[in-house]
Amino acid sequence: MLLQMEGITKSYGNVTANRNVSFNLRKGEIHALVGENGAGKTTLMRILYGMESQTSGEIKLGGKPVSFGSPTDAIRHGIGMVHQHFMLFPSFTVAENIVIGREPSRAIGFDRKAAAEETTRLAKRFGMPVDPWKRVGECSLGVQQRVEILKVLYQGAEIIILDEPTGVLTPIEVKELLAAIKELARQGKSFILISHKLGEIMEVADRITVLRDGEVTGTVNASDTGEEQLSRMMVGRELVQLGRSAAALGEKVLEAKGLTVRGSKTKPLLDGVSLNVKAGEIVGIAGISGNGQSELLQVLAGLLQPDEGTVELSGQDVTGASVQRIRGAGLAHIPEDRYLWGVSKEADVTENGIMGHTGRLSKNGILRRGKARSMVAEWVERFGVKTGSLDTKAQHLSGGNLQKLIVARELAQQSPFLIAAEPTRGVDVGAMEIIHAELLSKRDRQGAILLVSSELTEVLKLSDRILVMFEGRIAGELTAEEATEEKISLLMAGGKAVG
Amino acid sequence: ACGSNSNNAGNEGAANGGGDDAVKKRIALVLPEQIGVNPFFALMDEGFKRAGEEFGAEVKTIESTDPAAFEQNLRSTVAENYDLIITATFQAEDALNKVAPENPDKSFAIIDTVVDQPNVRSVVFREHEAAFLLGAAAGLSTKTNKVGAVVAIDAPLLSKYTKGFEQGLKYTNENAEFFVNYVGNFEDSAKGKELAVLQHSKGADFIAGMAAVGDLGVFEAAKELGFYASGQDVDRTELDPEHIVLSQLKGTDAVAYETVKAFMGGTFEFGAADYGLKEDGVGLTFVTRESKSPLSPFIGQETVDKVKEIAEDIKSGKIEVVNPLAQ
Amino acid sequence: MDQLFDVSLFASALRMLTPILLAALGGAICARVGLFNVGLEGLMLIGAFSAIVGNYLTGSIALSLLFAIGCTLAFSLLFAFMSIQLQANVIVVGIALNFLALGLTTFSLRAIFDVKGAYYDKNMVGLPKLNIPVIEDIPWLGGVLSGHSVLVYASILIVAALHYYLFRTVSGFRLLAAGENPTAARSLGIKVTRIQYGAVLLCGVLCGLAGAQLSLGNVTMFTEGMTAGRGFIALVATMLGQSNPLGVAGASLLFGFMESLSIRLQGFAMPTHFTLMVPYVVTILAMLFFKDKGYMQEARKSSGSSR
Amino acid sequence: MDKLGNWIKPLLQPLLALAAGLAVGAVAILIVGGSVTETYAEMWKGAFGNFYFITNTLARATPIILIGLGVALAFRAGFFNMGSEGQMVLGALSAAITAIHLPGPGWLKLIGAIVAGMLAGGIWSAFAGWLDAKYRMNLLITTLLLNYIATYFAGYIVTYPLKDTTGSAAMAQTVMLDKSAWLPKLFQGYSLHAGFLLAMLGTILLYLFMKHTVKGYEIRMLGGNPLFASYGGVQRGKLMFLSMFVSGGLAGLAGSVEVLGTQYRYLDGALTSPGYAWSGIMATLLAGSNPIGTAVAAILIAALQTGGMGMERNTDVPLEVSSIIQSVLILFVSAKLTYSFIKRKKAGAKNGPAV
Ligand SMILES: Nc1ncnc2c1ncn2[C@@H]1O[C@H](COP(=O)(O)OP(=O)(O)OP(=O)(O)O)[C@@H](O)[C@H]1O
Ligand SMILES: Nc1ncnc2c1ncn2[C@@H]1O[C@H](COP(=O)(O)OP(=O)(O)OP(=O)(O)O)[C@@H](O)[C@H]1O
Ligand SMILES: [Mg+2]
Ligand SMILES: [Mg+2]
Repeated sequence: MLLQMEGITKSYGNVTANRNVSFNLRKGEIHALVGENGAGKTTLMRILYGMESQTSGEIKLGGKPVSFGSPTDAIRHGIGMVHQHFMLFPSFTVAENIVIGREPSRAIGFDRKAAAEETTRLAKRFGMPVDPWKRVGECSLGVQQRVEILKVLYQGAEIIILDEPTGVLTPIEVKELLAAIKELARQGKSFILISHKLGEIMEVADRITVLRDGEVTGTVNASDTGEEQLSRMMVGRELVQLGRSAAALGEKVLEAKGLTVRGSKTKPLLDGVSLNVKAGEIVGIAGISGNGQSELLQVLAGLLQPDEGTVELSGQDVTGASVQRIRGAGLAHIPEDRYLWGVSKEADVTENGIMGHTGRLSKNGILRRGKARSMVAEWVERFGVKTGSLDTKAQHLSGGNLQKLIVARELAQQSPFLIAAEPTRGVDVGAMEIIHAELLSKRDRQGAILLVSSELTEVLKLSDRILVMFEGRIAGELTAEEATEEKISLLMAGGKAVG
Repeated sequence: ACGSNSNNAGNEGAANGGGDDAVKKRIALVLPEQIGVNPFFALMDEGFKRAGEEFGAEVKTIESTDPAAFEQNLRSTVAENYDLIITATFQAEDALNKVAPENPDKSFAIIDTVVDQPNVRSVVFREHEAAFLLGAAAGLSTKTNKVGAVVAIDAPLLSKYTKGFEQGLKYTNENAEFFVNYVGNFEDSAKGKELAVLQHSKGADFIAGMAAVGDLGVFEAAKELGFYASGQDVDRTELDPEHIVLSQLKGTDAVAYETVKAFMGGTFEFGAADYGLKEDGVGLTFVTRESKSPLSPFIGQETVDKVKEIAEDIKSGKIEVVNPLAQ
Repeated sequence: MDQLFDVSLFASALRMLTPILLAALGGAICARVGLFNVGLEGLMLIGAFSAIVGNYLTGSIALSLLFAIGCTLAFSLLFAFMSIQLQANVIVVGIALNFLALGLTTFSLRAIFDVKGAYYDKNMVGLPKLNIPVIEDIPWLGGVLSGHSVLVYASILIVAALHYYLFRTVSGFRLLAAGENPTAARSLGIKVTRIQYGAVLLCGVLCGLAGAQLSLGNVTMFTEGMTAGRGFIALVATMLGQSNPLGVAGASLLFGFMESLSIRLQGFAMPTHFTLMVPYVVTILAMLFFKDKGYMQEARKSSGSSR
Repeated sequence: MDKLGNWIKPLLQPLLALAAGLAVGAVAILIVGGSVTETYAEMWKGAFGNFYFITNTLARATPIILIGLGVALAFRAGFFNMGSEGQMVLGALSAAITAIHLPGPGWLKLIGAIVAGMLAGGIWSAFAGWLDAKYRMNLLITTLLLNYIATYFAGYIVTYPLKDTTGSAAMAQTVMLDKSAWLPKLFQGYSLHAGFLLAMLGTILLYLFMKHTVKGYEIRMLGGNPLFASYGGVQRGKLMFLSMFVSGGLAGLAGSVEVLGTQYRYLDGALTSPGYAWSGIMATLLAGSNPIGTAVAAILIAALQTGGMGMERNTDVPLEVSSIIQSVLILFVSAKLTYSFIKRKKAGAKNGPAV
């Protein structure tokens, strides 16, 4: 046994994040760690990586007890971690990001050329191609993820912890990453993989440990289990399979024509995109991230001015209108990046909850705080948002719980049109189930929903119609019936529609 | 005390104090600024303290950081019941104009500006007369026919110096060119030096420092580049007689001393008095007062003699120096 | 116009900009590690004062420079301790240190020299002036470039050295990393706190030199509050130069030049108040060409994407 | 035991800071050979000794509070307004000019002057906001630079076109305002004037505004995360204008009440040399931009300053000692001492057995 964690308990005040957790890892193994949001996965890994110290329990490496005071200690013992949130330096180059901490040098000088060569060598050896001179901030998320892993490998890690590495990757990027992990495991590296996506876990993992409320519910071999069993172990109950009723189409709620955003690059970011969404349908947009989805959403939401084209919402021309007017015309919006657009981290749950609702919650410009609180309290209850209180700052909520709050906030708008961008990113299966059900029920109540997701299964599961974006254009349209993962993937990669 | 329109209630302050002999008279000097390097205040303080010692008064000097603080300090001394409260400069005018009428049975004195209140004695200087002499000396001495002045800020108060200087300069040397530059504040000696360097580069061989702390920068430039400079208020030639060749004088010490003396001696009068060349309240080194430093050959005895004559003419009223503030 | 743009204008600009440049470089280093140092004014003032004290105590220029550096180091250590260790708001610390420096120097002026306002001794020797062999004989250039105090030349070297340090060395690279993403840097075992301390102390050294240039280079005396707002100008130069040594040098140059020019403009029938405004107006105009990142990017950075 | 702990905890930090400040001050006092107890007694008397000194302190706090409130509002909206000094100066100048030239009865002059002062400060401040919105100029730099421009401009106005030629004419100042346009003193013979009531009113209004109005909510969100705010339909440009305008308006009001309630004219340098602007910014930062906290911090800072003056008046200890105490105290108040203290305790509890 390469690594043993025995009886690990970790308490934060009166919250116990890990309770008597035992976990072990074999050499060359891919060991998945699953569980609901807040189950204690990240905490356990932070303990292993020396970022937190356990309240009690023991860690043994190669049979010998070890204790890490800091990540540096862990790195020295061959443990590397790719964090749930990127730990990168966006303005630095790929090579710089990889070698940082152990830079090749000549005298006091930083030998950037050697760093680049080393990076290229490493990339080749582990089959993860990168451009060493490119700034990380300009790289796609998939490449950024690759950089994170290369960095850990460069540090000489034998045990690699990946905390939700596929959360933001496109299907193709996910495939590449999983392939790379498998290859590395074959070469003798050991992996601990945290993910909410049971499909990919079943694909790569050798063993799976399930956590629930800080405790281990079991460790199973991947070959002996299935997604249903895992879900049950995580949630503690059966999940219902959602059925989708046939669409009852109504009027066109959204009509966009010829939207173009030039940006500063030579190629336009958005190139003559036209689409419409009718009442009672969910239109899904699939595509590799960076192909104009973000720009499209920002234009529709009034956060970006299009250079050309028109947008009509509920019969009103809202081209270039302010966010306020567009929201007034009937828009709700689950943003793709919750920390960037969706919340103010320093503000509390109530304050984050009432954004966009202040009109209804005020009289003569005076905010009715009591009413606001009871409104938000109701959402917290209905969506099972785990929060200390309504006065907890948003930054102290886990991402999944924050997402539930945002979804609740936007659904409560009761608007005719909803943009749902990555509505379940980083959210556990239980919460995902709630969110999906809510979206479908909105559709059934004649809501028009534009769904953007990098999660193909999600797009396939929810959409009545699927548009695929490639290089700022709509590369193809498929109905729910004709769409398959293969067809969509082909369109996403720039191929022609085949059906 | 010439030209003062004496007030009947003149000796009230002294009389009041005389009631209880056991208690020493308490006199406060409340200054609107900090004394700092400002020789104007430093001298005043010195004269004030000396008088206090000599005439057996309990004296207290209070400095203020800013105008708001000054009014508070002034009011505090009233509250703390001083027998005489002396203050100074135009900066004290407003506050005194408020405080004096509110406390009609208190005695006040103000130096360097006039406050027209029945219980205030005002003493002012005619600096423009001394500046005239300085300008006249500069006009006679300059070889390049270019002289300069480095001035603290572009404010009316300082025009008494620049305009007086200019009048004197033109009086003795019709063709002389006069450069004026402003530092922008009272403390930046580095900038004072830059300005002096600049004026020297334009040909000035005599530069008058009128910039408070900035003067030190002028002196340093004079030493480095070998031109001549003058100082203010006290005899600055002592610093570097070779380059600092003149100093325009202002007898704030004498005024403070005299005020305390009059109060203690019972000759204190309310009303206004001004001190110019005639009263020896202002002056110029070598001309109205001897200096410990040797006279620079740049100035020369001949010039000194001529300027002495001019001084006499001013005293006698033959030459009329225009007070720019009175215009 | 000849009168405006002559040799002495450029020479004067060079002298004026040196203290600003040195302090601004210090500010830039601090900014690079995420500490916005509003205390440059105070640090510079301490430097100016202690240089004079050092000179008074030792009579040696080298020792007085060292003394000035030592004192500003101690002072910047206080800044570092308060803002890094005790997590105080950096701007509050900066402002408080400015007050403290003013109080302390004035107080010590009285305690050490028993004078108020200024200490001036005509026998005190300032920083040596260097005449550069070949350049001094070139007609125009010689007048501009030659004959300045050692620190004027040193500041130019420091710009180059700092540029090299930040962008070419390992240690500089880590400093940039610690500023760009401290959490990530920490997770890689980079001693962020130690780097921040180092940066603040380096800033202290530079401000010490800036102060020494002011009190022993530009003039040879100390006067109360003699920095006269130069620390804040340095702060502006830091921001305008985007904390890049070369950029900071450019911004300081602009400022020094404009200040010298504004002095000269006093002769040209413009009220003094307006000529004194010139450097600030021009700086604002210059900002038209140095666009800020804009709030979107700022926010993106500070809100941190959930990726 | 626990109750006592809870009660003491919030006071621990300021008390520690006070102790540190006084300790450092004591060293300085001893260096110049003063008596520590006597000096501190004088300092206390100078700040709060009797009714006279208390009102004195509050009078000095008045402009600091108003500036602090303005800065707090801008900070909350995410804008670092360092331009209070210029805004205050222009406000004061405009108030003075209006009070002098506006025809009509005294109350009209007074109100006109206050409005003009707030408008001038507000416009100057909003100008910086406009430069940011339109040309993406860093607000922090522009506001700093605009200070210099404003003070030189005001200096020019009172040195040349609007110079007071009555009295000795030696000062760069406007003529004295008509008595009818003076802000009334709150107590006869005391320096505290009605401006203090305005400051108190401003504090309460700002507190209520930030906490209970939609605009206040939007401003806080804008400061927290501007992208979130614009996503939610908050109009950044408009709100920036509004908050910068009000922020500068409060600084302008500070200048106006100084002119109308204390100096009765605009006097060049009278507002800049006391460093009101920096004191106000400091009060805001100390209080974490909370309006009520800002007012309290402003009074504390003012008390240190008036106390210092009292000390200088009645002892031989130089005034600088008070500024040393002031800065040390502020340094320690701003430090997160309790933060690290509590954290350390927690860490202890985590590792050791529960007590
Ligand atoms: N620093 C902390 N202080 C207090 N409580 C904490 C802290 N870190 C984690 N917790 C608590 O520990 C619990 C487990 O958190 P952890 O991050 O391990 O969850 P997770 O399984 O990684 O969840 P997710 O799937 O959302 O990533 C959370 O419910 C949280 O309340
Ligand atoms: N200061 C804190 N106080 C209390 N809890 C905290 C604190 N910081 C973090 N946590 C907890 O730590 C956990 C991890 O936080 P993190 O931001 O990594 O969530 P997350 O893993 O992204 O969640 P999700 O998987 O749902 O996206 C969360 O459960 C959060 O509640
Ligand atoms: Mg996690
Ligand atoms: Mg997560």
